[in-house]
Amino acid sequence: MKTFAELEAIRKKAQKDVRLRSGSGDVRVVVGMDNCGIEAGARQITIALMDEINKHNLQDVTVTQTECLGACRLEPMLELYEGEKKTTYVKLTPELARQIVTEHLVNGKTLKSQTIGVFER
Amino acid sequence: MELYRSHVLVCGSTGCVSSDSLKIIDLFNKELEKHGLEKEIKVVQTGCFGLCEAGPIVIVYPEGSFYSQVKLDDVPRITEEHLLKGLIVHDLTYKEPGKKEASDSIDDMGFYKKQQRVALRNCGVIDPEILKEYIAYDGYAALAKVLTKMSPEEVVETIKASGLRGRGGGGFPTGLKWEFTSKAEGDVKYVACNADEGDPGAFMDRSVLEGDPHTLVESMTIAAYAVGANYGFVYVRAEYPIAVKRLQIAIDQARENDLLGEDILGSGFSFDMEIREGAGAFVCGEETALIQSIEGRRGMPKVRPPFPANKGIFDKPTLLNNVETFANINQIILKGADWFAGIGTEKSKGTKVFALGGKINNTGLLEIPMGTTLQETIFEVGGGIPNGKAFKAVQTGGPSGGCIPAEHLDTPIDYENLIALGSMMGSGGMIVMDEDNCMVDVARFFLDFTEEESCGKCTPCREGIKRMHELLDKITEGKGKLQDVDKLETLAKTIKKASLCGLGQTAPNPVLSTIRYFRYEYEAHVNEKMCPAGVCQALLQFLVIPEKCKKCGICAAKCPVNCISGVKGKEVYLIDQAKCIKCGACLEACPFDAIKKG
Amino acid sequence: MITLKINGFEVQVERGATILQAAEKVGIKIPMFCYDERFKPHGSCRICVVEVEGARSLMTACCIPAADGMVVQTESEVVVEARKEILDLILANHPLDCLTCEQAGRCTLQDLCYQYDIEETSYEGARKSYEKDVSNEFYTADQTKCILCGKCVYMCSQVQNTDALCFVDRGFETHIGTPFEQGIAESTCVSCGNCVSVCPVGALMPKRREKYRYWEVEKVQTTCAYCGVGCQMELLVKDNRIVEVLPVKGHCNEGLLCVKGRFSFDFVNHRDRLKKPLIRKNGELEEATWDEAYDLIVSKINEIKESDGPDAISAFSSARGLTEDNYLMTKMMRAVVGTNNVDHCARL
Amino acid sequence: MTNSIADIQTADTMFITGSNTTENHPVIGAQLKGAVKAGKKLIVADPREIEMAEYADVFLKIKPGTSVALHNAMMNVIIQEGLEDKAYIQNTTEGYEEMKKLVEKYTPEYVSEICEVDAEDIRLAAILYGEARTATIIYCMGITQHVTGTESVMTLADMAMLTGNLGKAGGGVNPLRGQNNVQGACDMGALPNVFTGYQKVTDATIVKKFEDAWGVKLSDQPGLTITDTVAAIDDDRVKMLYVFGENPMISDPDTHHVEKALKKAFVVVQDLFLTETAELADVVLPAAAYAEKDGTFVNTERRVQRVRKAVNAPGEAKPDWMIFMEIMNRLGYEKKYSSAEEVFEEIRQVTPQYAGISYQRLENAGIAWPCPTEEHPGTPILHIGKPARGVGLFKAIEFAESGELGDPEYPLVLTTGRILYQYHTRSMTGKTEGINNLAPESYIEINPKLAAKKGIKDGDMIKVKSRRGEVKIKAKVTERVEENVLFIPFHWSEGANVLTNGEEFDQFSKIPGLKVTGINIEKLA
Repeated sequence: MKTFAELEAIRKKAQKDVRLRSGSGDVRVVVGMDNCGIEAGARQITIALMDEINKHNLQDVTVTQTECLGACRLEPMLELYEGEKKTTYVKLTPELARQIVTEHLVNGKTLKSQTIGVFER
Repeated sequence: MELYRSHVLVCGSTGCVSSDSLKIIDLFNKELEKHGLEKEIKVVQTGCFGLCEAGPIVIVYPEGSFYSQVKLDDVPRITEEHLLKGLIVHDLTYKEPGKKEASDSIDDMGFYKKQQRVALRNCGVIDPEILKEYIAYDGYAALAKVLTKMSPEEVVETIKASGLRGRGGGGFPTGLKWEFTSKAEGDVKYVACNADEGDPGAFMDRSVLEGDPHTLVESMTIAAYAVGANYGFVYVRAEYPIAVKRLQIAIDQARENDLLGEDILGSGFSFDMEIREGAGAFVCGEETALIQSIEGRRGMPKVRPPFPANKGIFDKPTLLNNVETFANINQIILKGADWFAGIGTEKSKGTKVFALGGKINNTGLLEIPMGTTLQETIFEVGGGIPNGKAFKAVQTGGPSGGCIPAEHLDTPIDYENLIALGSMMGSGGMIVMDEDNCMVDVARFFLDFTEEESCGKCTPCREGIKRMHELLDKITEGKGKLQDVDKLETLAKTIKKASLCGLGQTAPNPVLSTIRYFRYEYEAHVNEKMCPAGVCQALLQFLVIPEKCKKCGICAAKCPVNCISGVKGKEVYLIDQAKCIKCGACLEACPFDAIKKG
Repeated sequence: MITLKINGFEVQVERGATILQAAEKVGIKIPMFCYDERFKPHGSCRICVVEVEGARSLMTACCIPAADGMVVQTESEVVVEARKEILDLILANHPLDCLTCEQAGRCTLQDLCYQYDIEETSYEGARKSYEKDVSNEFYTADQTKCILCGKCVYMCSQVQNTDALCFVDRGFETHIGTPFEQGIAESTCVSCGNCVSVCPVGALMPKRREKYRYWEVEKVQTTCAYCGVGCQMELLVKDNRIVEVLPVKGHCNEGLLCVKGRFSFDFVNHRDRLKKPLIRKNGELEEATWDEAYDLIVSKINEIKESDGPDAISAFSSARGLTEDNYLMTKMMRAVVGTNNVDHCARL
Repeated sequence: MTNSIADIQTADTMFITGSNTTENHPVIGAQLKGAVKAGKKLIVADPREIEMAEYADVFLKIKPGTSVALHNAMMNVIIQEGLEDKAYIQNTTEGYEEMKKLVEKYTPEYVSEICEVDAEDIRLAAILYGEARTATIIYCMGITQHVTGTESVMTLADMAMLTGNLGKAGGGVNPLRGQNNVQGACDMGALPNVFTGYQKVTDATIVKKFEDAWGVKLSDQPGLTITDTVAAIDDDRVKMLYVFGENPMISDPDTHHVEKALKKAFVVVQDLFLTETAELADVVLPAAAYAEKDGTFVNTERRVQRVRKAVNAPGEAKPDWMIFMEIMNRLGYEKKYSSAEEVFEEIRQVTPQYAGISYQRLENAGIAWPCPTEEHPGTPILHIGKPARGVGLFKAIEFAESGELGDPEYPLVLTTGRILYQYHTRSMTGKTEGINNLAPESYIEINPKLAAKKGIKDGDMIKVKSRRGEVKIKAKVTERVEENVLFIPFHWSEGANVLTNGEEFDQFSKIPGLKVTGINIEKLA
């Protein structure tokens, strides 16, 4: 470190790494991860999500898991919270999970085909 | 740097380390690997979370789940359930006393709700051995601000305006100390940190050193800039190996990164520091004794004036503050004097860390705004008295603080209020006593400590504490007279008035305050030869309650000295007090509760 | 200059002067055990506490600087009470063996207990007990009598600069010892006895050659007869014998002596001293009268002057004699014998 | 001393050379250690690692007898570094250029070979001395007891003048006097060439003055020194010797030679004890000790101080002055003195430096001479303003090695001195049991390397030989001395002076070169 500017740059970067400890951010991706979810491949979904989020360096996104979301037949599934707004994606594959990241989280477009509403219909 | 979806914070402070927290970290890492989670979840070794009673503690973020008394066996479960599946393991999270259910998150816990963590802000939040984590939480931003935007005078003015007072004992205004040192004449000046935490049970300084050592490095650098010093000493007791190690790591990291040493971050200002380890004499917490010890002499207090601000280490002007005081500096610089002055009471600003112990549910370290009442501290943050016992007194300020009784529980905590009650802030020890504590015995207990730790230099302290102790022995042994209580009081007052340093001037506080608030207990000891709390062995009596005695003779059979007589089935049993050794075997043996202690 | 009031008297002193110095200026005596103007003030014994108006606790007169407008009471009730308590505490841990204690008559503790009417201690309880260190050739150290004023330690470390003595242990167990407690004989001690001179009680005492009480002795100030420093000292005399030597404060030695000046005075009283003139008869030195000795010397001088001239007589004068002795020696040789053959051992 | 004891402690830099201060002047030693603790700088030059060396910023463990070279080298550096006091040299001295020219060749590198010390240390010492605001020189017999002793003192004076350290507080050239009244004896003219107050016996007006004062005719021929006297007895020029309070059998060099002389002449000894010398006398007179008489001693800082009678003298012993008076009276000189004070009053009359001093003035504290009038406060610091002789004279002095050395049969260097516990020939200290327990016997200090070479262990008895004689003595193996240097204290009869040379003197002061003797040693079977 040689300058104050450098110190500030390091701080900006470091803050991302510890963001989790102030609790969840505004954007949360919650993966259903009970036995049913895991059997349906929820782990792979999580890994894909994490990988893609890392690629895009999305710092405000928290990935967590939860228990069975109540619709085991639609697993693997996730709920995406943006403040008050909730979108539920179902019947996911790792590729779809990556698309959710690139489309929904990066570009802000809902991946309609996999939302629970559209899917159930 | 990878992004993780979850952080597992494991306390790596002295308390938790001694109950295997380091092994817990290892096991977590192994378990994560087993489940292929090592790239998603990070295990972080942090400083102290404060609630040491519940250690070892593990907190999982982002949920903030607070796992207490974690055993190695618990680690696979937490990994599998919580980290893998996202299911909080409720039977392992902390259940606060008096609450039906465990809290899901640290934010819901009563222990933390009333707290406001300024000095301890990073303890239990960051990995103290990683500089970047400190930087992430605004580390060295205050130093940057000071070196780029403020003159030394402005720094001193800011600290003065904040109203910060020394957290080590006397509560001297920190800003004034800085001003005196900055104005003292001398080509060489020093900044020194008193980390010689000698009060038994107090560990706020250790917690900061173990949990957030960079805050000290940064604050001392700021102080050095303000007073015109270029070298600093941290006086730490050698009994704090983890603290010493982490502080040394922090110093080395700061040096490697140009945050310490020549020409700090190109500012032109230079400052470096070293650790001096003390041999753990209580009196070395006294500033003049500490200075002597740093100079390599026997730690004995010296007369002031001259004050360290004018003639300190090697007779050079020296700014000496303790760890907790320094730990407030960065925040004051960053958030402003007004912010700090907005916390607390009129004369006592900011927050204060207390080490809560004794008969209390939440034993541990807590930081509360000045002005919080004793009641709130003990019953809300501290979770009250265990086992439904009644509160009797709280002793604040370490071994030479006074005991404050229940009628003063509504007192807002600040420097002046505690002194008015015959106690003091000290470094922030807070020991709670319940109905089972004998106050005479309590006073004697504290004198055990101060008698041993008196440096032996001045007559009243060296000889007087010994005599107070002997008088208390006499009283607790039932050999005291009423004059002895008066004598004790006069002697205590003389020691207070005539001793050389803070140790002697405060050591009589436990005696004086207990006489002041619990005189009846002393009088019971000398007049009635009884200890109302049933603590003083020599005054204990085991008595058979005739109405309850079923004449079974079990007590007589259990008595190891055969001092219980009676005729089985015919006669109520009787204990011969002259022969009784007060072992209590009869009390335990009696199936009918017919034996009482009194 | 600073103006303050002590016991109602107005005093003016230089800035930096202590309350004690101010009090001395108006002739007010303040008791003390541990004070010595040659040390850095250390305020250990606390017997010099005085009341300063507005101060939280009592102040030690020996080390607190006088301040402008200060109002001081040196014998107020609270001060006297504190002093009595301190004396009581000291006495509780000090043997009451004044009847046989050799320091009696020179003991500050004795004097102050008399002044403040402390007949005995009001405390019972533990007393210290240490084995007396008699390893030094000239003095003994009895820690049982020590009141821990620290003067010996500071004398040794700050004035004599030998660093043989130090404080050992803490609290009630504190006592004076040598580094690593090896005893005085094994320490760096140079037996100067300057610690002994400042001990206010009987803890450090010279090993006496004979019995004497301090009130029995006559004190005569003189100049040391050893090296050229010219230390000022007091000879303590009883029954025409020197029994002890004490340093005198002020002067070039600042109250210090060395082992020779302080302890090596036996030669004066020594049985081998010459008491009568001796004259060699038949190869042996035999006692003679002054007249016989003078006659022999005078006749020899006259005889040699006659035969070989005055320059055949030579004299060695003495660097250990008085100035007056030397003067008359040189006058005798020059004016009466008639030669400049007089020299002394300045060069040796 | 040019300056007072109190004053030398105020110097920024102290240069102690040839003085084992803590042992020989223990009280001054203690005070100087205190000054170092208080931050004063200290340079020590000595052949032995004495206690003061532990306190020194620079310690120069020089070969015995090489001080002149060291001082020249220090001056060389001071001039090289431009640290000389040009104004002082210009205004108050003469002979500077000559001295400057001479010291040019005494570079630290050159002198490091002579003194056997590091050149950098010499340079550092010179700078410490030269740069100091005030610097004082403190020396003792380690400087003077050499054949070049006077010259060595002159080079010290040169150094003080060179840096303007003369005639000011904290400066000066300060010899420490070894005995209680060397100063007084010198002041009283107990020297063959001067009357009291250093008034020359060769000066006709002075002689006239004393003839008037004393009412007799006086010789204007300088007399014999102690060492001259021993030789003069040898060749029959001196027939009678009056020894007052001296013990030349122990204190003087070449004991065998002294003994021969004492046996030959008619000897009167006046002393407290039957000393080794008194045993050889024809008449022995019992004298009173210092505690048995009134009078004065003059200390090393020229301070005249009172001696007071505390006890009566034993038997028929008398104060020395009274004995001299009675002999004078019997020789026909009628002057009578009823007290020492009366003698002092006469001293005042004939001694300008003492004119203002009286017993009454001495009652409370001593007075340092010169004190010309009753109103004069005394003179703790000499040469203030300008040197006493008007201008200070630089002396350019070449280094010359002692003639004692270089004999292959006696390749080792013996040096001598005093120790803390004993005094002079032990006639006083030797009477105290505790002293004898602490310092019971004579010994020789020998370096471990030399000891190993010769197969000598600590405590072994060894034989030490010089051209004058030999002694058997106990070895004390210590790093204090260098490999080729040995040390024997001179207090004991089995001591140094059996070996020392009584015939090689300093040409000016007639001091023998006691500090350098060529010796050889061997282990006794």
